[in-house]
Amino acid sequence: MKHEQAKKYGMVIDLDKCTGCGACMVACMAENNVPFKEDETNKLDSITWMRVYQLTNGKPFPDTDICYLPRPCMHCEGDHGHSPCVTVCPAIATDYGLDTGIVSQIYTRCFGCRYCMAACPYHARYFNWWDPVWPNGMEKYLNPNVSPRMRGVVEKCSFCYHRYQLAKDRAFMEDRRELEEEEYQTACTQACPAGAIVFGDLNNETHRVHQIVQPDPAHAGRPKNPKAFRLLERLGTNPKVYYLSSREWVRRAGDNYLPHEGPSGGH
Amino acid sequence: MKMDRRSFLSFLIGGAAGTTLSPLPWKLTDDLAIWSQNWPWTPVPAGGEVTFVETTCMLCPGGCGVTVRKVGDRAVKIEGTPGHPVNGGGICILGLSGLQLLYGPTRVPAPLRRAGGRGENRWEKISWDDALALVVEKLAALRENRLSHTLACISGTDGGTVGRLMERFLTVYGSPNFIRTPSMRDAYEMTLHLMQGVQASAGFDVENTDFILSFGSGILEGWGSPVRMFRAHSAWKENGAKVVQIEPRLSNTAAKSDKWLPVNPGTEGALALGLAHVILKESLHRREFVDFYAWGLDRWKNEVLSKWTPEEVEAVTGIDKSTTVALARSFAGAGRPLALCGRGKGSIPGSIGEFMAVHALNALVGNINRKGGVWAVPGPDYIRWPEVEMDATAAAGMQQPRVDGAGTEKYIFARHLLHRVPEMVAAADPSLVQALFILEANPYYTLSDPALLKKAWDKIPFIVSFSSFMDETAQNADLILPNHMYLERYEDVPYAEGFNKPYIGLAKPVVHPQFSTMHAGDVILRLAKALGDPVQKAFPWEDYEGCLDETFGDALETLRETGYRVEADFAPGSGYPAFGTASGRFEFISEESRDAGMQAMVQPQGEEPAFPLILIPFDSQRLANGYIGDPPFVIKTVPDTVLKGDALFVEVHPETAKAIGLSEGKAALLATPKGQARVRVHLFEGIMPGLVGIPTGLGHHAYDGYLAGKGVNANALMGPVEDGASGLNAAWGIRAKLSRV
Amino acid sequence: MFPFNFEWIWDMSHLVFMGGLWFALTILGLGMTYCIIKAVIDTVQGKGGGHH
Amino acid sequence: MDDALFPKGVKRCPLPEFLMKLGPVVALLIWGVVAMLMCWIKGLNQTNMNDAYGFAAWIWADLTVIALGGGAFFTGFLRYLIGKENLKNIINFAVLIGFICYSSALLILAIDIGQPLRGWFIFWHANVHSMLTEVAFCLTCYFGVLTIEYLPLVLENRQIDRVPFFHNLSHHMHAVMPLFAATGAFLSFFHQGSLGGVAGVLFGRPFAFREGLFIWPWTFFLFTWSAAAYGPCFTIMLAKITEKVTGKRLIKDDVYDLLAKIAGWMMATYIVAKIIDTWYWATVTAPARGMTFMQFYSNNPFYGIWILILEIVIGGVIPAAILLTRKGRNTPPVLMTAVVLGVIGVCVNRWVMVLQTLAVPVLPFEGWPMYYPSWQEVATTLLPVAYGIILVAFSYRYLPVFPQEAELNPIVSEPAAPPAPETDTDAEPADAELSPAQA
Repeated sequence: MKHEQAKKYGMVIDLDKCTGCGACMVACMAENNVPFKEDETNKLDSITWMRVYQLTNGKPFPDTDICYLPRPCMHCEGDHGHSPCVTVCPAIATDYGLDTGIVSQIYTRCFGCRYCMAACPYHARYFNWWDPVWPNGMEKYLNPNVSPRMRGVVEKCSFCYHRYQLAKDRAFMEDRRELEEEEYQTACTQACPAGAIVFGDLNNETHRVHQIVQPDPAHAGRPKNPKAFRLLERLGTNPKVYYLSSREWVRRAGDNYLPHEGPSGGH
Repeated sequence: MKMDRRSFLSFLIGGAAGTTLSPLPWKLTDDLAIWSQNWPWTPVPAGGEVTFVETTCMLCPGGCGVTVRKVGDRAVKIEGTPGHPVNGGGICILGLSGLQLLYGPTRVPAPLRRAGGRGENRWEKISWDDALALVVEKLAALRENRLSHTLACISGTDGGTVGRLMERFLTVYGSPNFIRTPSMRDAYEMTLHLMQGVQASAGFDVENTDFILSFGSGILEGWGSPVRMFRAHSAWKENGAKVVQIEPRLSNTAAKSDKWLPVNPGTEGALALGLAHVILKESLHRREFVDFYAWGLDRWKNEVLSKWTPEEVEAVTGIDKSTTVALARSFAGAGRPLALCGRGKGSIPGSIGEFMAVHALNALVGNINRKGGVWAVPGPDYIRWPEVEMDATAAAGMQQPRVDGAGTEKYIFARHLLHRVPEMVAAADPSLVQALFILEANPYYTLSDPALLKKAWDKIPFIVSFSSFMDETAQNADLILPNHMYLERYEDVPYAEGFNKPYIGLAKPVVHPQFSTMHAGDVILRLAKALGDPVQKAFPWEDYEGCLDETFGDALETLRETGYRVEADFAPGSGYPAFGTASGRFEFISEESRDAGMQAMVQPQGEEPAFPLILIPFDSQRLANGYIGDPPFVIKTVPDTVLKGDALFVEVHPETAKAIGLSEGKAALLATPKGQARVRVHLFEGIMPGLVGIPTGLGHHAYDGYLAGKGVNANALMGPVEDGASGLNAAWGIRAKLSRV
Repeated sequence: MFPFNFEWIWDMSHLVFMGGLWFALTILGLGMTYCIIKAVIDTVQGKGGGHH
Repeated sequence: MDDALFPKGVKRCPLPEFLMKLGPVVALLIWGVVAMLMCWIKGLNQTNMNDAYGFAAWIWADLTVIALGGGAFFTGFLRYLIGKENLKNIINFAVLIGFICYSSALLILAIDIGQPLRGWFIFWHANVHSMLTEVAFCLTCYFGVLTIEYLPLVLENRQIDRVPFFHNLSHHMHAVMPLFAATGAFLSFFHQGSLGGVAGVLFGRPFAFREGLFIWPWTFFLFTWSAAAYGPCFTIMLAKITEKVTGKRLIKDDVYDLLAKIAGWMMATYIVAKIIDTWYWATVTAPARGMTFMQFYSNNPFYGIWILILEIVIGGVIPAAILLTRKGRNTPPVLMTAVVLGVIGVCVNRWVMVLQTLAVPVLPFEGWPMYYPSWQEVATTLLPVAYGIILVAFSYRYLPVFPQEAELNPIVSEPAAPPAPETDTDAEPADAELSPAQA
C-alpha cells in the first residue's frame, strides 16, 4: 500500500449518450485478450468483461422505450473493502486494492471454485469453461500486457489495471508520484465513440467522475447528483460504477423496489 | 504365513509413511500446480518495442483516423486517432476488430484459381505471373473480338486513386462499365444535381444543428460516418438539440431521440411533403433564402398545398394531423434545423422523390450550404492525370451503352445502377458481361433477388475477385487476385461519408503483407503493361506508390505524417449563389427533370392476400452488412434475441405474432416473393404491428466458422424496387408471409 | 496456512481460525501417536494377538 | 472361500454370489469414473454449469451428503460425550456412512474445481475470512477423524485382529475415542455451519443472505442443527435398507427408537427455527433490499412456491411430528416414511440454498435461467453412491459393523462350517420369512 492519498478509481456511464453500439465490449476484448468461440450466442457461457444490457420500459407500442446499459465489473468497495466477491475467495485470488479501489483477479492463484461468481449479483465474473483457442495466426494480435487466461479460472474486468501500472511506471521514470487524469484511462472509456464513459479517481475533486457524481462520503459514496444512480445500491455492495440517466424508468430499473416505494426507493 | 502377512502389512505402512515424509510428493504437487499455470497450449504474447502507426480505416466509407499500437512487428490494438477531424479519437466496433481481419482465417493467402465448380470453394494456388497472364489472355481476346465493352467492374470505391485507376483502365481498354456499389450516396448526389445543379456529395454540418429531423436515417446505426454521428449525437444531448426520428421500428436512434414517430413504412416522403405543406401554408419558411435563391417554389407550392394536406398525410402515413402540424412548426421554428434521409445505414439508395422532398424541407428553412445545414461537398480534385488516348477499339467500346443502363435515355441522371445488372445480364444472349472484375465489394452477398443473381452469375464466363477475404463473391469467382488488406497497403481515402468538408485520408501499411497478396493498384498497372499500348500508355507509372507520389506530389509527405488532409475553412460555394442549375437557383422542381420529385413513395413488391405482412430490413452497429462481414469480436456482441445458435430471430409485434399463433422464440417460415427462410420469432413491442423486422448482415456462407452459416441473409428475401424517375433501387421492404412450422 | 506464507497476517482472524485448526490437528496427532506408541509397547510385551 | 475373514458368529452368502450382486453397482461406479476423467481431462465444459450457475448439482451433492453424513458426528457426540451407551450398536454404521459421505464430498469437490491441480491452494493460500476455507479445513480434518473412527472397525476384522499390534492399536484407539469424537464434534459443528455460512454471507444474493451472530449468519446455525437432525434419519434409513437387503435384523428396535426420538426433537426444534428464520427473512431482510417474498418464488417456469412447502412442511413438520410420537417411531413403515421425508427435506433445503440462490434474478433486468445437469454431472454424482454401496457391502461382509447381528441372528448349523449350497438355499427362505417377522 502506497502512502500517498489513496485513489478510488471509478466510472460514470451516461446512459443518455450510450448508443448500445458495443464498441466498449470489443475494445475490452481486444485490450484484454478475451477469447472467443465459434458460437457465442449462449450468453451464459460467453466471456464479456464489459457487457451491454438492453433494458425496456415494458410499455406497449408506440410508448415502448429501450435503454442500453454497459456493465463492467462494479469494483464494489462494500463496507471498507468488504466487497461481495473478495471476502469469499478461499485462496485470496481476488483482492480489493485499498490504494486504487480496484478489485484484482490473480488467474494463476485462482483454482476455479467459482464462489466469487456466486457472490456477485452483477454477473460481472466469468469462468473459463473452455481452453482459449485463437485461430491459427490470430494470436499475433494478443496484447503482451495482459496474460491470456488458462481454462478453469475466473476472470473479470480489471479496470485495465495494466494501464495503471504502465502509467505509474512512466510517471516514475519522470519521477512524478501522481498521475494525470488522462494518463490512466480504461480501454472502454477510450474507445466509446459517444464519449459516454468517464473514468477517474472518485477521491479527486479535480477529476470529472468526482465532479459528475458528487459521491456522498456520509452514505458510502451514494451520488448527490439526482441523475446519477448505482446498480443494486440497496444491497450495500457500494459499487464504483455510476450511471447517469434523465429517464425516471431507467434509474428505477437499476435497483429493486417494493411496489409502494417511490422512485428513490429505499434511499 | 501369519509372519508374511504381518511383515507385508508393516512393509506397506512403512513404505507409505516413508514416501509421505519424503519431499517427493510435495515437490510433485508443487510442480503440477506450476505446470497448470503455464500450459503450453495457452499462448504467451511476446513483448517488444511499442510503436504507434496512424492510418485511415477502410472498413466502411466513414474515413475514420485510427492509430494502431504495435509491439515489435505485431499489430496488437486499433484505437481512434485523437483530434482527428472526422472521428476525433472515437472508434466503432468494426474498426476495433480490424486486426481479426488482418490476422484472421478469412484472408485469401495467395492468387487462387478455381479447381472445382463455381462456389464449390475448391482452389489451387498459382503464381502471380500465371494469375495475371490468365487475365491478360482473356482481356486481350475480348478486345480482339471488339468485345472490350463486355468487361465490367463492380467497385466499392471510386474517386480515389485505386478506383480511378480501375475506371481509367476500363476506359482505355474500351468499356464504360465501371459500376460503383449502390448506397444513399447515389440518391443524394442525384438530388444535389437536380436541385442545385452541382456534381457533389452531400455533407451535413451535424455538429452545428439544433434540430434533427431524421426520416429513418440510422444516426446511431451506422448512417454516414458512424463515429462522427455518435459524437454529434452526444453533443446534441449536451447542447439540447432536439432529435425527431421517423420510422416504423424503435431503432436505437428512435430510442435515443426526443420524439419517435412510428410512420407507416415507406411513407416517409409523404410526411416530408405534409410538413412542407404546413410550413408553406403558415409561411414559416425562411424568405431570405426561398425568395432570393429558390426557383419553382410557386408551382411546387400549389402541388404540395393541393395534394399533401395534413389530413391526406394522416391517411397515408398514420401520423395524425396535429402531430404533423406541431412538428412542422417546431422544425421551421428551430434555429438550425436539419432534415436527413437515407434509411438505416443508407446501404440502399431510395427514391429520388423522397430525397428531394426531404431536401426541399432543408431549403424551406434555408439550411443549404449554411452552418448546421446540408453542404454540397465537391468531389476530390487532387487526381489530375493526363487525358487518356483511346484507340478505335476503346472509343467504340465507350460508345456502347452501359450494361446497367445508367446515363441512357431512361436513366439519364443515374451514374451507377448495380441492381439492374443481374436483370440485364440474365436477359441477353450472349451475356452482356463476358468478364467481371470485383474490387472491394461483395455483390454476391449484398445484391437482392438471389435466383436472378444466380442466373446472371452463371452466364458470366470469367469472374475475377480482388478481395483480400474469402467472401461470397470471391468464393463464387473463377480467379482471386487478393489485394493487400487496408492495414498492409497505401491508399488514399477520397472522402468521409456525410462529412461536410473536402477530406482525404491516407491508409498506410501498418504491417508487412501477411500473405502473398498484391496491391490492386499494382495489379491494374501490371495488367495494363501486359496488354501493351494503347492501354499501357495510359499508365506511365512504375508502380502504385509511384502513381501515388505523382498524384499528390509534395502533399504526400504531409499526408504521410498527419494521415489526413482536410479543408478546415471550407465554405460551400462561399454563400448561396452556388447553384449550377439552369435557373442558377435552388430548384424545388427540377427544371431538368420536372417529374423527378413527383413520386415521393414507392410500393413494396408482392400482393396483399398472399403476403399479408411487410418485411423491413433493419441495420445495427453490431452487424456489418456491406463488403466486410462481422469479425469474431463483433459477432460475439450480437444479442441472443437476434441470433441463437445458427437461428435468426425476426422482430414481430406481439399482436401480429398472436394472430399467427406464434410466441416468443417459436420457429416460423418467412416467405416473400423473392425467397423464403426458416427463422425464429422475437416479440418486440417496438415494432409496428403488421411488420416483420429482419436484421441485416447475417446469413453469410463464406468467411470463417465464426460467421458462416449464422442466421439468414436479408438481401436474399428482398428484391429491387426501381424508382420510376431515377431508376435507383428504392426497396425499403417487401411483402411477406410468416407462418408456423 | 503457515506464518511463513507471504499472505499471512498476525491478526485476530488468523490467530482464531488457524489456532483452532492447529489445535484440532494437534489433538488428533497426539492422540494417534499415543495410541501407536502404547500399541507398540504392548506388542513388545507380547500382549494382544488373535491367540487369546 | 473367504469365510475366514467373516466376523465371528455371522453368516454371509458365498463370494461369487456376493460379487455377482455387486456387478451392476460396479458398472455404475465405472460409468462415474469415466465421467470423472472426462471432467478432469476436458474441463468443466463437460457440465451444464454456466456463468449463472457457477454452483450446481455437484455443490448441492456436497452439501447434501455432508448434511446426511452428519449422523456420524451427532451419534458420536451422543454416544461418547452425552453417554448414550445404547448407541454403540449403531455408531459403527453411522461412522461408516459418515466416512463414505465425507470421502465422497472431497472427491466431488476435487472434480468441481476448475483447476484440480491447484486445489491445495485453498489450504496453502488460505483466506481465513472465506466460509469455503473454513469448510475445506474442517471437512478435511473431520474426514481424518472419521478415518480414525473407522480404523478400529477395520482392525477388528477377524484376521487383522490376529496381529497383536493391530489388536492393541484398536484397543487403545477405542480408549481414546471420546477425545477423537469430541474433536470431531467440534470440527463438524464448524464445517456444517460454515457450509450454511457459504450461502448466508452472500450479501449480494438477497435470497440467501441472512443476518446473524458475529461473523456467522443464521444459516450457519441452521445448517449445523439440520445436519444433527437429519443425519441420524439418514443413518436409520440406510440401516433399515441394509436390513432389507441382507434380510436380517441388525439393530434392536430400542436403538432405533432412541436415535429416532432424538432426531425427532432436533428436527422439531430445527423446523421451528427455520420457520422463524424464513419469516424474518421474508418480512424484514428481503424487503429492506426492495424484494418481495413472492419475487423469489414466482417468474420461475418450473416449481415456484411449492419448493418451500416441500422443504418445510413435507420434509420438516410432518416427519418431525411422526418422530415425536412413540407410535410413529415404533411402526416401521411409518418410521421409514418419516426418515425418508426427512432426507428429502434436507436435500431440498440444500438444493434451494445452492441453486435457487443463484437462479433468482437480482438485477431487475435479468431473467431466471434454468439448469439441468449433463450426464457427466449425473454420473459423477452417482459415483459416490456406487462407491458407498460397495464399501458398505464389504464392511458388512468382513467387519463387525453391527454388534447385535450375531445375537439377533443365531446360526443353527455348526459354526465355521464351509457354507454348503443347501445351507445357502435354505438361507433364502429363512430370510424371506424373517423380513415379515419384523413388520
